[in-house]
Amino acid sequence: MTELIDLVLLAMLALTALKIIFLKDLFAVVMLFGIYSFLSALIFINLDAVDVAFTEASVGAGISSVLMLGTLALTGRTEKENKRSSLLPLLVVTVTGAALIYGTLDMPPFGAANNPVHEHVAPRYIEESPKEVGLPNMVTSVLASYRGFDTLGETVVVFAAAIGVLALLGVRREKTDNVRQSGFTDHYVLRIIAKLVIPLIILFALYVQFHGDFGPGGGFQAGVIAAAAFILYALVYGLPSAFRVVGPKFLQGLASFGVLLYASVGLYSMFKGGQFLDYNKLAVDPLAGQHYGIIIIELGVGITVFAVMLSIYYAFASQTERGNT
Amino acid sequence: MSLVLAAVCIAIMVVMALALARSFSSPTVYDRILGINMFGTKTVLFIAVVGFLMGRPDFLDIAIVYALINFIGMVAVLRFFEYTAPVE
Amino acid sequence: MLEQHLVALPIILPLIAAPIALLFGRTILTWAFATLISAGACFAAFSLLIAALSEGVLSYAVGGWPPPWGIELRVDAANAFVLFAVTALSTLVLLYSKASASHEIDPDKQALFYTAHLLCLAGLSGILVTGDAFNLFVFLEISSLATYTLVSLASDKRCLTAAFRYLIMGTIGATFILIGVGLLYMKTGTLNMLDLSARIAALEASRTVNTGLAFIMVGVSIKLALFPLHMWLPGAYTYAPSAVSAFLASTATKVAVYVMIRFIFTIFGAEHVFAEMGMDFILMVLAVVAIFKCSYVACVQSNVKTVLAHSSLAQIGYMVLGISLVSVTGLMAGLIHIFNHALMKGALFMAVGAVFYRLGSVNIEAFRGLGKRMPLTMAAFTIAGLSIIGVPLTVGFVSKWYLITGALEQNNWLIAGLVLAGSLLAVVYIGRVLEAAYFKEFPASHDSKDVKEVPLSMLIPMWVLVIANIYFGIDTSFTTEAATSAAQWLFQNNQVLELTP
Amino acid sequence: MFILDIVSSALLIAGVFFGLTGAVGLFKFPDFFTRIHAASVTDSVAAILIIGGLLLQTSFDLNTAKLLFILAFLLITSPTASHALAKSARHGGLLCLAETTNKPTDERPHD
Amino acid sequence: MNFIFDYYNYWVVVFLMMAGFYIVISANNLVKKIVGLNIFQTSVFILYISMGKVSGGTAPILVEGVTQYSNPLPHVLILTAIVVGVATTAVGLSLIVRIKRAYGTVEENEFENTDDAI
Repeated sequence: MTELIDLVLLAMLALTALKIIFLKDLFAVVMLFGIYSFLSALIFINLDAVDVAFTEASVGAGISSVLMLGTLALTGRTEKENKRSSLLPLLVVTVTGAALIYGTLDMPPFGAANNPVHEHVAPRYIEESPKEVGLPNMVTSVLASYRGFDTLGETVVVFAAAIGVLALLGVRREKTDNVRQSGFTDHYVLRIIAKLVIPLIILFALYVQFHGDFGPGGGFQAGVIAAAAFILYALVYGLPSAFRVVGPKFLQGLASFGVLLYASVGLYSMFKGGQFLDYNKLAVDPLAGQHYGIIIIELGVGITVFAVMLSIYYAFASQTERGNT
Repeated sequence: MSLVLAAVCIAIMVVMALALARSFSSPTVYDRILGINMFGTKTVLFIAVVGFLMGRPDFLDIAIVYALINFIGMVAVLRFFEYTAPVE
Repeated sequence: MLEQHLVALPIILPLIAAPIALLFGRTILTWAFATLISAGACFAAFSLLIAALSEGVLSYAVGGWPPPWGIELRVDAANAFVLFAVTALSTLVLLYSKASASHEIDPDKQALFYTAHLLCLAGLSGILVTGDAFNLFVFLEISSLATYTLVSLASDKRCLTAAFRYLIMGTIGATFILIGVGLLYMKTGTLNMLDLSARIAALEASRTVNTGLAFIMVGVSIKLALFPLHMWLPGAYTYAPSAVSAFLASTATKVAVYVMIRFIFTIFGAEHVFAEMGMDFILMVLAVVAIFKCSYVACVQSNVKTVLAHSSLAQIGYMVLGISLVSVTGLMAGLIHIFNHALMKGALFMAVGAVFYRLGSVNIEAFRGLGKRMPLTMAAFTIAGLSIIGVPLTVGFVSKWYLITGALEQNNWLIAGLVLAGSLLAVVYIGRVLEAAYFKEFPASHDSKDVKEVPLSMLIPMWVLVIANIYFGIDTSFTTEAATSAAQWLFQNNQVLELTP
Repeated sequence: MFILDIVSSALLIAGVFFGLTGAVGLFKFPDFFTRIHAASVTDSVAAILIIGGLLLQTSFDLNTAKLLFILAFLLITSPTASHALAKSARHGGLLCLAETTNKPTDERPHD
Repeated sequence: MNFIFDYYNYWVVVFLMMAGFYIVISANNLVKKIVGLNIFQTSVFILYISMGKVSGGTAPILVEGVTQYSNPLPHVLILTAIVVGVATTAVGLSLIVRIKRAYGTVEENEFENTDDAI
């Protein structure tokens, strides 16, 4: 069954990718990219990567698509005809693809349990992490503890993206009362439903944040979902109203605070005589230390991601609203 | 029971494929959005069914995320679509 | 307590400082803080270099998890040497940017500029120090994202397209590296570099590993702008703010060269890459083509920053040539050139930035008569330019000397001759600028009162680099000792795996 | 237990049936507003039936609550989205079949 | 036959990667280039996740009575990579917005005259 689903989904993905190559309507391209993301997330579920599916669905289909749509609103909808020959790109792609196919011929077979990948490092994660780290979700254990430095890097990447977007677009500061009322002013049903749905989304984000140790989810996904709730608010009620709820300046501070919260765990463990990010030293009992450490760093990740995603959206949306008034 | 679930799973995939086909080639741009919306809601159901089929129904969280993102994406499409000048 | 964490300090200092720097309200505070942090990282890197030279390898298990399960930071003579060059240049460039950046960058965005600089520094240090192949990708992306931001901060609108091109190429390169690392992981099941090398050596010849090697080499070549994949570099260096050009030209590509050295020598093993795959020949041809093609292009440009950017491409050719000689001397020449080129290109870009500061243009026309108007700046440019050419008593001579020695050791007269011929082209492109500066009259149309020496805060870092150019050209003991022991270390293939898998 | 399974299967199959009819409707109906009608109504029915069928498989734990949450969420958002889409289409100048047949065809907005 | 079943997944993934890569290098519109970049990266993610799958295994979240789990390490790596991808996308898109304001176009062939082709 798994193989069948896998095959059907891959076929749909291939068709979507082909369609995207030939479409000139960029709006449709972005929407199909959303579908591509959804489909690949389905593949991730089917291949047991539930946490990844969670992230891909909320990031790829959610945030990325929304940002692309916001850009399109400024840059126009159709791709112009390309007069250059497509022979050279085709050649490059064929050579690269052929190299990869050549590389696959020696690969360990798909799904076999005795592949080197499953026999060397991973067994310790699977067998020992419930004892060493004490969480049922091994992905969270590896992410937050064994490879916690990667995750710190990931948080900093998100922070760097915020720096980049702010440096490029900035968020204009202006008085909120002389701004044209934007948002869906005449979609009454949408306005009421949004009011109903947003608290549910935030509730769900909190659940994802604190349930990530036991099920799929964690700080990153929770941050994205919470940001999505505010993005929905800004979409429906307009940017000025959203600025009144959470201001852009406050978000900048919050983004820094999240990274610092994460890093402070590392510094504290150094202070306690361990290595950087050694959670065992956070409490007398190593397991309890791991638990505290993971909760705090997941919170840091969640805060940073929430703040960054929302301020990136603000930056784009304020450009769009300025560009179209 | 798992036979029924498998059959349901395949049938939903057929519906998804049809919705995808609609969004590939459609008479108006709104039909495209409609196809994509339908694809999204069917995906939610698909994940729910697959969760039961694989015996790990605790992954329903992902179905919730899909439902949320589908809705938000839909609103965003409509919102930014207002801004873009219609083609031709 | 700090000695114990010395290995981690050059990364985590700037990493933690970046979000703090954003919180300062005033630009001058942000600048002072960033400079202080960079100096701290430089000091840590220097102590690391001393420790690595005396003790060999320093390893640090982040999170207390032993490798390969956790992430390992690993410092040996080679990366400590490059790390010291990077952090030192970062500090000097930060000192320089106080006047330069406040002149060229929108006041609202200067705090973001210093934050991005710190992030870039953290990323570069991370790439150098980490011992984990995937962690390298993460830090690569931190530094790349910060670099795109830095490049796009200039006021010239052409910086935007340059940054975008850089972003597209850089991301393709990073994705290629990701594919390559994935293929290696698939065959070995590990990500730790040391563990990878042991397990790859144990494997029989495998197409998957070879494909992984190819993808990593192509990805890294994009990042280091090796000849056919260099299209992003000239635009990015030309249109970026002067301080950014100086920083990137002297550090970013050097780090990528080190990554290439690391993948070739510590992961795949020189034996496998060169003897079995013939990579040395490919690299040597590309390097020679890069030296001549890019030096030639540099000779016909009118924008001096573009000239220097193409000269950088040619100098990268020399470094790769050193690697492709497959000998301790060749590798040592490559490593020493990483350090030396950072010194000369940093000084050159700073001098050009100083000209831009006063004249608002970096066209070769703008340099007319500056020998009298801005004597100190042009003297710095001259000395650093002579160093690029490879005149004795400068660092450029040292690197070329070892490069030629390395070629002659193998009786490869052709390469030795080509290196000398490449230097002649450098005479042409540096000479054109010097001719304009010293032998042409200052145009009367300019308002002559405004054209004078730049502030001391720009001159001092520039002259520190110039003096270093001369000092390390005369007293070569420090650099040659460090580079030789680094090269010998990289060539030792009997590194016993201290892990118990 | 056996009866529960049968009821559950029946619900699931009925749900899939409605889903399929909706998808066919996407292709077969003549204008956009009839198509959106076909899609959105069957969407809701299919969601109720399929999730109802799955609910019978759970043993009243967290999963039941999640399923109910999904159902509630879909029932709120799916019609809203359809409504907003139809409204936007109307604002964008899309006409229904009865209106277009009375007018020259070239006024009909195309994609 | 076995051969195909062992590798079909990787082959389709290679096709997807190359489709994305092709869009990046051939597309004329900068937004489409970014879409292509995302497709390229997403396909690489599928490659990683494919190698973590164990047939008959289940998601790496501990449950009673299950001993066969898929490999959690690729999942962790890809979580990080997805975040990196979205960060790059955000910066790239904001560059596009600025390019549109500075040049009035985001089509690659319209830059050619001014030596700014991307």
